[in-house]
Amino acid sequence: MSTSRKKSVAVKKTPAAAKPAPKTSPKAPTPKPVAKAAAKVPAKVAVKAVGQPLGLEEIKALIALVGREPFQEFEFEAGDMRFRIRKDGPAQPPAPAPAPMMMAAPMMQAPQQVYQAAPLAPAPAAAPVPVEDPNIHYVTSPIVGTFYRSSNPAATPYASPGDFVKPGQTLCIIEAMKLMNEIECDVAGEVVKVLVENGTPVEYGERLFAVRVG
Amino acid sequence: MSTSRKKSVAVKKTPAAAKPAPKTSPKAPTPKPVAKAAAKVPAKVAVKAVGQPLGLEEIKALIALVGREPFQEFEFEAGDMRFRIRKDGPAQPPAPAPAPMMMAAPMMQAPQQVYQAAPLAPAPAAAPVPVEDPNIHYVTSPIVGTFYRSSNPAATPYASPGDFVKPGQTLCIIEAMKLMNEIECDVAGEVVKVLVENGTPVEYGERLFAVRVG
Amino acid sequence: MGAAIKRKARPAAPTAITDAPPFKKILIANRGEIALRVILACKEMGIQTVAVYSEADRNALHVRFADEEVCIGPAASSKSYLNIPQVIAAAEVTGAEAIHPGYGFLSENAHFVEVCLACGITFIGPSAEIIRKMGNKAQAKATMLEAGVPLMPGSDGLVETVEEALVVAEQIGYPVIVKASAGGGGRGMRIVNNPEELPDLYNNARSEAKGAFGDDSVYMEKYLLEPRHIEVQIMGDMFGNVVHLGERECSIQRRHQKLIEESPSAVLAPELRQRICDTAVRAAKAVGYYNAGTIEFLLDKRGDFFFMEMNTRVQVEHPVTELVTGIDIVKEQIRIAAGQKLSFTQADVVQKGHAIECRINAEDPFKFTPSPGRITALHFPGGPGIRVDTAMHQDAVIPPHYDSMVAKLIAYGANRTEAIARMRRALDTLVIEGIKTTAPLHRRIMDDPDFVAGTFSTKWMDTFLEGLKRNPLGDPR
Amino acid sequence: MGAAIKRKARPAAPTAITDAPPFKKILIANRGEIALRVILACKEMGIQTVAVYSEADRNALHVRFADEEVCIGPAASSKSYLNIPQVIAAAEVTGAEAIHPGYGFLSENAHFVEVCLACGITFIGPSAEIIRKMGNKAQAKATMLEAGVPLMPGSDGLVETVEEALVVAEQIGYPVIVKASAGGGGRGMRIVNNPEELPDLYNNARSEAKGAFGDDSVYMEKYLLEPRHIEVQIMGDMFGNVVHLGERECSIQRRHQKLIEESPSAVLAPELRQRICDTAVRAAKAVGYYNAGTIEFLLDKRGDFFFMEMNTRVQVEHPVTELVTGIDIVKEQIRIAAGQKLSFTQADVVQKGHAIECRINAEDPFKFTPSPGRITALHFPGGPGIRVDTAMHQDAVIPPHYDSMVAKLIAYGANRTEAIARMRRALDTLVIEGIKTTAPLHRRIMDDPDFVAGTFSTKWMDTFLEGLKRNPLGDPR
Repeated sequence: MSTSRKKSVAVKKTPAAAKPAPKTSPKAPTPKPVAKAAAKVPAKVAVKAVGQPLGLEEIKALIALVGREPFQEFEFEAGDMRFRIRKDGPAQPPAPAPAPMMMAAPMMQAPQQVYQAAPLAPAPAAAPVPVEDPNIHYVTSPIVGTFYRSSNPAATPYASPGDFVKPGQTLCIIEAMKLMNEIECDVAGEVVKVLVENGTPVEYGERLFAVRVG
Repeated sequence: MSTSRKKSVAVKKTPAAAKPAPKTSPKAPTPKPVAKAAAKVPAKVAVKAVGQPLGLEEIKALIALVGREPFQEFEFEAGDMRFRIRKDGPAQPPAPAPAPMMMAAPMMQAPQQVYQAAPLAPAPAAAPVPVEDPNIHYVTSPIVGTFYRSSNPAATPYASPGDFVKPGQTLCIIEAMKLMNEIECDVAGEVVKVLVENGTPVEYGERLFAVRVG
Repeated sequence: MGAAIKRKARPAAPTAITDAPPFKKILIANRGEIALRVILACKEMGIQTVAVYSEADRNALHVRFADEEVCIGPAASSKSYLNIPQVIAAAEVTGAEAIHPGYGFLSENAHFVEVCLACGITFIGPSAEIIRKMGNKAQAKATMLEAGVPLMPGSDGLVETVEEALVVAEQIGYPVIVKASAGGGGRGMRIVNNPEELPDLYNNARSEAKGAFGDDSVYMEKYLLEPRHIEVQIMGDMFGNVVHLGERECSIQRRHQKLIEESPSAVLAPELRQRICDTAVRAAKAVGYYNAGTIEFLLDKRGDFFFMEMNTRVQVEHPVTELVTGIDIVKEQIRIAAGQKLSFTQADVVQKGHAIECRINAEDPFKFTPSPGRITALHFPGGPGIRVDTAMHQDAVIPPHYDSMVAKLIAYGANRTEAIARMRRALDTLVIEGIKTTAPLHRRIMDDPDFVAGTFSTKWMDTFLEGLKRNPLGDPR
Repeated sequence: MGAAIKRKARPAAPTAITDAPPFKKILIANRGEIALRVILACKEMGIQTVAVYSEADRNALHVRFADEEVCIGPAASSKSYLNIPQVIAAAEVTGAEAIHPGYGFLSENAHFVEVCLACGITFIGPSAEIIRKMGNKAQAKATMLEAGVPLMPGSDGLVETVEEALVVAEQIGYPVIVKASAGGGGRGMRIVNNPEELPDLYNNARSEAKGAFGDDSVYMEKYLLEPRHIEVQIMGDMFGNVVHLGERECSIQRRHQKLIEESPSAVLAPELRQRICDTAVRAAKAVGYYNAGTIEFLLDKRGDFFFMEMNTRVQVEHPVTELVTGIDIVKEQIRIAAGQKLSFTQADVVQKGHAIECRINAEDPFKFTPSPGRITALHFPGGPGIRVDTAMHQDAVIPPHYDSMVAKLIAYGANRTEAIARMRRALDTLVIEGIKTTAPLHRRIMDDPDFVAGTFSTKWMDTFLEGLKRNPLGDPR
């Protein structure tokens, strides 16, 4: 679940007068966004090199190296050779961000956090939360639809990296059910990155823009 | 699995001339012996080697190295070789007794220790190993059968608490398949406790007598 | 970086073993075991699947096993699984041609069916018109009356005043039951034994109905003693063919929630079975029904049966029918929605053997308080005659937001005796730790002489639970 | 402190739903899925169970689900599961009246059967005499010849010299195969294509047989091209009744180890099926066979079939027969051993639908190297038409001491097409992490055009694996 969505994002519905671009079909396999991947396999470094078996001395060096590093798990594979190191123990410094509280009482009022099922192969228990820049705010999608950066293919994008934006300003359009939904910014700051390609589908809660607050 | 059986126990078969007592039915639910629970969560080091790209000395060097590092698990594979080391317990100061080496290679000679499956609901990882008196030796049953303390119901028990026993001395009889098997002591010392009631069934590896060695 | 709506890596295209799939891609607008059940059917047919999920279900199995996945909202059903625009948008962005609604959520929502139609998406189920007609109970009864289906003696439509209620009750004879027109799950429902208590109970029912459904219209009918809940599985295509797949016995209920279902019923003589099933087919034909549906009857001690309601979707308990007939109801639903004719005729439907389903809920087995939480140890029974429909897995967490059912345990045997024996040992070898479940309750029921004899009614559970209170025997497991 | 042989807490005595159980208590002299399978059968029949286990299996499911448990030795099979005095003593101290041997281990050990008899314990299987007669292959063939069962053209008993081998080979025609009399699993076996290579190969076979079985006697027979392995499930009681439960197709083998089994065979015309099954019944009657047994035939391209061997125990692949006939073979075994008549006649046996079993082994799916270890994540498929026979569970550890089979995945469908579709999706929704398994190999086979068409022989796997090497496509999953 997204932990960065601190504020709701306003949606204004406008008729689909100017359809920005033809809808594209879902993309071919793409890696999960960084945040997702990080949540599932934290603190794990996997090195995979085909065709380079190591000698004993090099393996020893690697082991010693990994021992000094704050890794939870280490995997190595090279040609026929493969190895993996994992450190389950809580030998880490405390995570900078507080762990999300899991609400277990079913009768409690309006639980904001929800039960989160573990994936079938759970990550090690002591996985540290990836460090995120506290000054970066992510504008996320409040709806499912197709993401467009401008009102029509010929128009200038609503927002590009380097632009300064303010609350209420339209950042993009998400088309759903033939309606063009303008997505407004909920903070003031500088657009650092556009995280979704024009014309691609987005799901609920997906990060759209990284904005440096200030 | 019993970890206390350090030596094999001699069995002498004698015909069932004097059946000591009528066979009793199995007992009502009893807790598992302590040793079983303890055996479930040891610090565990598993080495598996199939084929030998590295020499024994090199493997040993690797093991020693990994042992010094705060790893929980180490796996290695090269060509046909693959090995894995995992340390389940919390990263403790070195144990006073050397950790038993778990030989997992199916092809290796006479593996004494075996893979141990976890129960369905695994015990907490950091379950402390119960401290056992190092001077107490447990004589365990080498066979399945019915345990009798004496050669016939009227006779004096072979061994009782307070008795001093020596290697080769008969401690009890276990009846199996109509044969009376004399179970001999494998250490010298003082019988501290008889752990099984007369006339009850025992399984392989079950503790029969506690003997204070010396 | 990029869209989280992804196409997973797929193996090389398998050798075709069936005709061209009726759809290329289906979105499943549901969660839990039924979402997984539909995904399995699609996989068997070579159809791509899109899972939708709330933030609480990110690691759910229906998400893992679908080809694509779309997060459609936060945990609350109203903002995710019941959110029509989000579901439709998910179908649009993934290019799904059809939506399977499962049961619950949007499955009997006529408006949703209309939106699908407007957006060019096939709804896997009957038309909005049929759903609307059968969804309102008073209207459904009027339709059935016209079709000559026996109805419970009762009011001719709604009962709008206490005075009218008193007259109707005299006509049909006490005890009577007052029911909310829009009702379900026992809410807005009152049993009245005599004229004295009628006014208060009538008014209670109306105000409860108002609160629960925003609609305080009620009707009245005869209240049967020791009735059995017998329902008939119907399937129809768009060419007017309607067949039945035999009956299900669902009398083991608590507060109108089914706990155990069987097929066939232990008490129906062949002639009576034939009559009930034929009536169900007649009822379905009367409304031009197509796709899967269930007609529920109450059967009284004398063998009279009365129409209760029609469910215009796949039922939770459809597996018992699948096991005794060998017909895959979900796959047939998909074919029908694609405009194909029924793949079998009435003559092909043969009930063989006996199947029993126990709904395993994440609840205290005797107090029925919900027990969400993390599953710390899990083992589902296997071996001969056991089917498990579930989306649970080790370390899965049962969220508190949804239905408490975590698994359906279904036992099949050559006869009822073998099915019960298998259900007993399946329950004995079921391991679910970390949460409480109703499995121990089911185990007790399987041992009960009434259950074994097949002598029970819809009121039997109340008596049984009373008995358990008097003789709890601690934890029966 | 106290005896570890314990009686677990049991629920209140269940309401009897069957006749008195044929035995009060049975000991299962096996481990893994088959031990659990027998326990499930006993539970269904109201029979108490005793599990025996080695120190490596202390946390195994067959131990957990038995009523009593006895540790009988260390991990090595020779000191535990094959240790006859320990097994018998375990039956004695627990008061078990009968022993079910499962398959493998002591199941075809005639001496063990005699010891059981001497100790007053019922062995669930045929007599020691029958086992001995069918266990020695040369003797089994002589018996079958007498009964008029077609034998592979071959030597008349043992072939004791190279000179004799050359003469016999000329008589039956090349290619021929030299086989160890006590053999199995491909050891002591050589295919000879011409007289030139015969002397060396003959001698190799003998010395290998000597090394493997301590017995270097060999015989020779015709070597068939593209043969299919067809076997017939037999059941007989002690009153001379013998029936067949139809055939199984087991041609998908690697090094004589079956990987996939089906029932019925995709290629048998009804007339041929009838002829093979009748022959099997005749063969079984010829030795006065009782309990469950399997007669294995090789079927050549022209529809000629030849007796291979008889297995005098329940087979690994018995579930496919159970699914298509609805008969519980293990429960029937127990009834027969108790002296009951067969509970069904030949006319009651009807093959309906199609079943396929994939053996999931803890092995590298393409190199077949063993992969013991801990299972870190586990999900078995469910839903319609899927049966799973396994003793695996999350965090279970596959010990390196025993057979590598960790689960049997069995798919049932109305026809072979549906069974294959279900097996595909079952394999797609099977999750076993922490060890390698053969599931990806099975998934590949299910997609293969030859497999889908049903055109394969016992040599097909070799070709298929060669093809995979040339076109590995990386990890097929």
